[in-house]
Amino acid sequence: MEFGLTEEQTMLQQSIDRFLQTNCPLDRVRELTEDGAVHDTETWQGLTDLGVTGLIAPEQYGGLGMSLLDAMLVQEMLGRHVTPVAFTATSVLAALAISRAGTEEQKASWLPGIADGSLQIAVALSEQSGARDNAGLVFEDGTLSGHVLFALGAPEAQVILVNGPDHSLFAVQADAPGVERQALRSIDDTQVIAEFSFSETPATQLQADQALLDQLVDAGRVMLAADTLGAAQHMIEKAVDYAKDRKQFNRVIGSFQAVKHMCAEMAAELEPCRSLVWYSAHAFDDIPDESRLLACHAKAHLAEVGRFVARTATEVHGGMGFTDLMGLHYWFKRIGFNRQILGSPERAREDAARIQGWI
Amino acid sequence: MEFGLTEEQTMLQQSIDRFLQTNCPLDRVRELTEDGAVHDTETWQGLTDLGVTGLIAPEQYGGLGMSLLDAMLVQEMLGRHVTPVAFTATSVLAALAISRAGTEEQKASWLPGIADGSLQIAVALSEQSGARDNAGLVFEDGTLSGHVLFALGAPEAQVILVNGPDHSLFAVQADAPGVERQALRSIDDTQVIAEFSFSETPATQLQADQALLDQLVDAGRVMLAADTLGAAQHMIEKAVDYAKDRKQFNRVIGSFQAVKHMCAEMAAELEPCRSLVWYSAHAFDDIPDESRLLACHAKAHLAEVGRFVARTATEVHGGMGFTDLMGLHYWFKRIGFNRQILGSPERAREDAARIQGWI
Amino acid sequence: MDLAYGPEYQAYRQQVRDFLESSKEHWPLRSGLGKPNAELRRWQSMLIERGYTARTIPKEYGGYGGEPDILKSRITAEEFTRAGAPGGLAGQGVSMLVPTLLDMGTDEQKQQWIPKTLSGEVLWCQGYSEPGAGSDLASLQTRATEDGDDFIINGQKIWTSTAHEADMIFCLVRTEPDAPKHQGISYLLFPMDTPGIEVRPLNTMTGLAEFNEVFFTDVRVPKSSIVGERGQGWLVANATLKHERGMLGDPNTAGTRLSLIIKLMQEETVDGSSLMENPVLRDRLLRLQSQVLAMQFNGLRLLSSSIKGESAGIARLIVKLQGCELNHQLAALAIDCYGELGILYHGSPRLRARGNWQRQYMFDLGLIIGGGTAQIQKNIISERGLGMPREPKPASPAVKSMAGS
Amino acid sequence: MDLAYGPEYQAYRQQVRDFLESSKEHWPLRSGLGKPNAELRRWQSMLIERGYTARTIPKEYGGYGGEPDILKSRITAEEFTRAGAPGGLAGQGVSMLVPTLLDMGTDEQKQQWIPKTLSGEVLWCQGYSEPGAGSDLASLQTRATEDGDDFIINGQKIWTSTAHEADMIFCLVRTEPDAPKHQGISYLLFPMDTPGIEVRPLNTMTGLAEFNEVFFTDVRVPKSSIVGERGQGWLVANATLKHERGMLGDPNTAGTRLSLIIKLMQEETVDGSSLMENPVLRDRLLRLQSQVLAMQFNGLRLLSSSIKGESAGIARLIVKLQGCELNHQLAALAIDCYGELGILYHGSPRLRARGNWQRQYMFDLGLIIGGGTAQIQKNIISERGLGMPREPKPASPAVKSMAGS
Repeated sequence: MEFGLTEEQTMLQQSIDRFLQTNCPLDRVRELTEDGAVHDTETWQGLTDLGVTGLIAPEQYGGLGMSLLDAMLVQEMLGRHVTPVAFTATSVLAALAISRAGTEEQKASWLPGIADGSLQIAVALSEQSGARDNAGLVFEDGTLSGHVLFALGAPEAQVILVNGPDHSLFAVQADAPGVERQALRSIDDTQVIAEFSFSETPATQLQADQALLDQLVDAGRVMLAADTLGAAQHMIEKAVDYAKDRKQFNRVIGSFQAVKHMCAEMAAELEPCRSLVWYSAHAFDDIPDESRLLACHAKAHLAEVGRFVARTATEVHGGMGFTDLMGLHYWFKRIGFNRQILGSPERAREDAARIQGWI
Repeated sequence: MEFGLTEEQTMLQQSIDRFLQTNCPLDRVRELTEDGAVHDTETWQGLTDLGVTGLIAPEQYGGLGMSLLDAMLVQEMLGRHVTPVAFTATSVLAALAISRAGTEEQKASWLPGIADGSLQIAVALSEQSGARDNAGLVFEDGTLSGHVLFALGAPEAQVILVNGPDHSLFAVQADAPGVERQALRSIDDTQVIAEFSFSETPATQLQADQALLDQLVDAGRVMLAADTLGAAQHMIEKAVDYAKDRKQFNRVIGSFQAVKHMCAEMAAELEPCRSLVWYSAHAFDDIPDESRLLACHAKAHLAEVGRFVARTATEVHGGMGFTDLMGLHYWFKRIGFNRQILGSPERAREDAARIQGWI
Repeated sequence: MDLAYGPEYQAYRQQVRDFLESSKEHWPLRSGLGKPNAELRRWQSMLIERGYTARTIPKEYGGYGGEPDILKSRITAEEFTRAGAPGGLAGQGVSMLVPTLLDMGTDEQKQQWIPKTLSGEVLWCQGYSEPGAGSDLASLQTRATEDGDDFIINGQKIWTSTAHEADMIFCLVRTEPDAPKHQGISYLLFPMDTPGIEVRPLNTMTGLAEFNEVFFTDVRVPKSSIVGERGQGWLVANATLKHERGMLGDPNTAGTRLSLIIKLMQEETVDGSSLMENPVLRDRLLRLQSQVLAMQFNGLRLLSSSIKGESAGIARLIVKLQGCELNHQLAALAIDCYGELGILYHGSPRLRARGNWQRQYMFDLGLIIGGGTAQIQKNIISERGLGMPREPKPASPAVKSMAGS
Repeated sequence: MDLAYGPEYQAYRQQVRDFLESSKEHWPLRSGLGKPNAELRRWQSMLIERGYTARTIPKEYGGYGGEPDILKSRITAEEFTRAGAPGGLAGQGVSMLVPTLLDMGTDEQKQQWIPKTLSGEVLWCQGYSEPGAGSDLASLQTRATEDGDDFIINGQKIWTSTAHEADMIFCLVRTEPDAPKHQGISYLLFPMDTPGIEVRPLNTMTGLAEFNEVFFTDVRVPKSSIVGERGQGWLVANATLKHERGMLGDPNTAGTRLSLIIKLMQEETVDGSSLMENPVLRDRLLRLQSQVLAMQFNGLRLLSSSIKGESAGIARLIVKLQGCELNHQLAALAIDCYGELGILYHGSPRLRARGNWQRQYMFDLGLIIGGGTAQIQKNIISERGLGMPREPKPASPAVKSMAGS
């Protein structure tokens, strides 16, 4: 019995951590995202060299065939460093969708590109967690029409996976006729979202069903929770460091009971979240019966705790936390973004009630 | 323009405060309620002498014809001193019901007794805020059958006012055939509740409608909110006093920032409640359009803030707050009782949504 | 309990309404805190003439010269809000410097500055906060050393809104470095174009530069620029700081936000159902409505106390703490109602309410921190409101070793 | 990540199950903390024989004499819970005195007390807390003065559960009044029937007397009753206090409560609809479910760390704070679900669940306060877990005047 990470997993996480710290520090993130969200291709290339982009893709297609738990550990580090790369969309969601619901031909044409980092795929699932502004698609005569909102994935994605009517899933070439991409700009310029419109656009169908779509939503939720975990952990560390250093009234502020208790409360709330996220990823890999419920809880709970930590860590920083000077708000916004995408906490809890047969 | 109490109202409140402090201190409350909830007839007599029991009853029947705002100020003091008298049931709810929906004969037979404190009336309205355990009545051939839960009012009440089917209101003599009273014992032995069963029991109907029943629920909710206001205010004062006195680690605990902030948070939450309760009572008296909404908010909000104060003040007292020695729990339980009676906060908020046409 | 305003005030209200109705053509297009244009200054002068702004400031200093009347001030504010009419000038010169000068300035200073400030001819910024002195404002480090009849100022200020447009600054500097920290400060007035002043915009988490940093390098200012006594700047500033804190957490802001959220919940849909049909979001809305109402009625109580000249005690001390938090929670609910749409910002397609909810959610956090953090507010409530003891002063290391503990 | 226990442990689990299945006739009717009867003592001896309790205590002291095996201990606990079987004796003698003696006792003390304690022949109570020394336990005042070979004890203890039934007490007393406060304390063992001891039941807000006060008036105890060195009682006690704190906030309690609430929400109705159909209550349930799951998985992580002999750091430090609060919130939800029925108590007609939810709601508040208040827990988390500084010691008035500040 072991509830924890293997030595390999710890090493994987540490190496990603070191790589991002060196190669994609906040200054770089600032510079890259000055005019809006981007996908950092240079950092992506570095991650490719570390084997990360092919983590989920099966070995026979050049990937590593590793687990969601491993991918989650990577995403935690991406959250920790507010890294602007679209890892979840291509390397996790698209890799899972294609390897589980693709034909041999579809697998052969896309998985190798995912594995070697050369292919970017955008994924539009948000209507699974509630359609706004009449979003939705129709499929007629082999073509898609309509629009989908909040697609995750790099602006230069060559393929778009979209959730269509009747639990269907389609792949569309980004340069196919009738495709329009409209960037949506959010508070968080380290993560890319876009709206896609289709007008009689040719689309290739995958062998999806509701179960597969559920799995994709689950995986996405676990990854968002992991991202928030990493970002929130970092905010606590920054707050504690700041409190140990900053002086007011001739004392470091970290010696005031009020400040100490704010930090203690953040840590007390976040620490159990780590185990919840671990378990939810493990359940996705190995305990399918529990997977859906746990994904809902991980998403919802990290959203709530993340909001509390983001706000409290900012408060501990006082005015400095509110300015752009220290860049603390990059983490604040990343956590805010993760809260809403793929289902708000209220929505995720409603799903959890349904999964347990309570409604 | 004046949002506040008149000099007379302040004096009324102060005189009740002094009377209760002298004549019904905690030691007396303890002694009286040792074996369960009672109505303290001696204190009731004292309140009668102060004119309080006839506060609402119209002047022509020997009462003072004063406002709910005045009655609310009295109830606040009763909460402050956890006084075991059934003031709201007889002097407020029954007085309002009979003076607004009684025939001349009914008024003449009951209001003078309310005014001079000789009559006790129990009031059963709780099915207006949700029926549990199949509570409810049928009215056939001039008689009532069925049962009602959570009737407020003294054990020795001679008359019972009950909400019947189709927005009706009945008066039943406590010694009429088929009446059974079953005391319910709650956490709070300073307030009396009971269940009544009727079996073909003769009953006198009042000229009630839904509007009148709503008014009674509103008045009851305002009174419960006022009671919690008084009890919670007292708990804060006790906590502050204790914190100024108790020493730990060679300091009074009230000099620790954590303790100071707990007290500040209680005061910050409770202080605006005072204005909310004042306004809600004033609305009942003079702004009928706003009355129902405000009663819901006063009830719900005081329930939430009351729970927070009750718990936090107990924490400030440390182990002493948890023991019976200081009797702090009398206030804790009174607040807990008020929270649930005549509609939980969730229920009151749902009512508020309905009143505003949101659902 | 009497919520009616009485016939005199009814008449006054009508008069304000009539004015607003008849003056629409003069309403300036923009108002706010920055440098006023001619249109805005004309509007300001119309308002002063009728006592709708600068009501109690003596005529000789360019004010209306009326008696204080809290109800009239409130009625004016209510009617301007109801009509959506722009108010008078509201910068820190009008709201903070003018009261300070009236209280503590020399005749000459009053003559020189109040009329031009009221008319909008001179725009001021405030130089109080410093990077190293946040909650502990009195520990400020900007130093003024003597040089003949002048001070030479070196140091840095932060959170200086409108500094980039201001003509003048009222500024706290340390003139007596050896005095105890509250006693070595002086309150100075000087032009922002004095050589050696550099203004840099200060971006915040909202993405906007609502504030500036101001750097002083050998800035030469005549000693006559002092308001009040030398070394008593702390007292001078504190007399008006209270005003600033009292303004934060206004329950009317919360009331306006609540109405907007009700509207959005009735109009926005998810999967075709309105958000108001979602019982969980609705319950959150109702919890906040309870708090908004309580704070609004608390505001009425404060108004009533002011009219009677009574202290409202804790009821006033809590306004900033509770009000700012409430506003923040309202913005949070709005964001949550919008779901995925709630994260849009920066003029994105499909953006709702011009991104105001996200901006406010962040800016409110700044307000919770600024003007006395929530922690400082709780200290104040417990000490001044509840009479609890201050934290004991820590033993300094030197003292500790002397005492052998 | 491997949640399976492996074949050896599967076999062990089966063995425990088989035992429980075959031993039902021996299950004692009552268990708990008080004085054990013959039936309970027989059961205890059956459990020790198989290593299901007192597993690691050497055979010579009446234990099973096994190697420590955290997984076996956990499996045992799981299976006993699952079967609803009564566990072994769990009073403070077994859980706190026995480990203390094993660690710090003389051979004679071990021989004399451990076997009788394990068998249930001797029941102990704990004399640590005092009315004047709550969070600041080391400031205790109960004094033992020397008189030849004896101590004469005077003072008062509080929160002494089972004192009215106990045969013996392990007790902290101040033997060196002039030593610094942590260094003047000794740890004594003496019989509860020693003349001069008075036990008074201590009623709490739940209405029950879960605790006692114990008064000492000239209680004469031989000096040989000391465990450890004289004046080092603080160290002796602290070694086992940690155990007590670790036990509070157990996530399995929360898990059990959650299941009960799910059931009640499915079964109870208002106006004919089940409570589970109420979206607002359901959302609260789900929020709590998230927390219960997180704390249960945190528990798995702690278990895993223990097996590997690693420190779990903050993950362990937070258990008491978060766990007790969570239990309290669960009880609050249950009460709210019952609505008006939720306030019933004291065996009232229509009472649900024997009033357990109200009792727990109140008792949990006692747990939040006891064993280190929430405030003390947050100090510990911030200092030991996050490495934040302790609060500076206050300057004493004498020192302050010396330093002239």
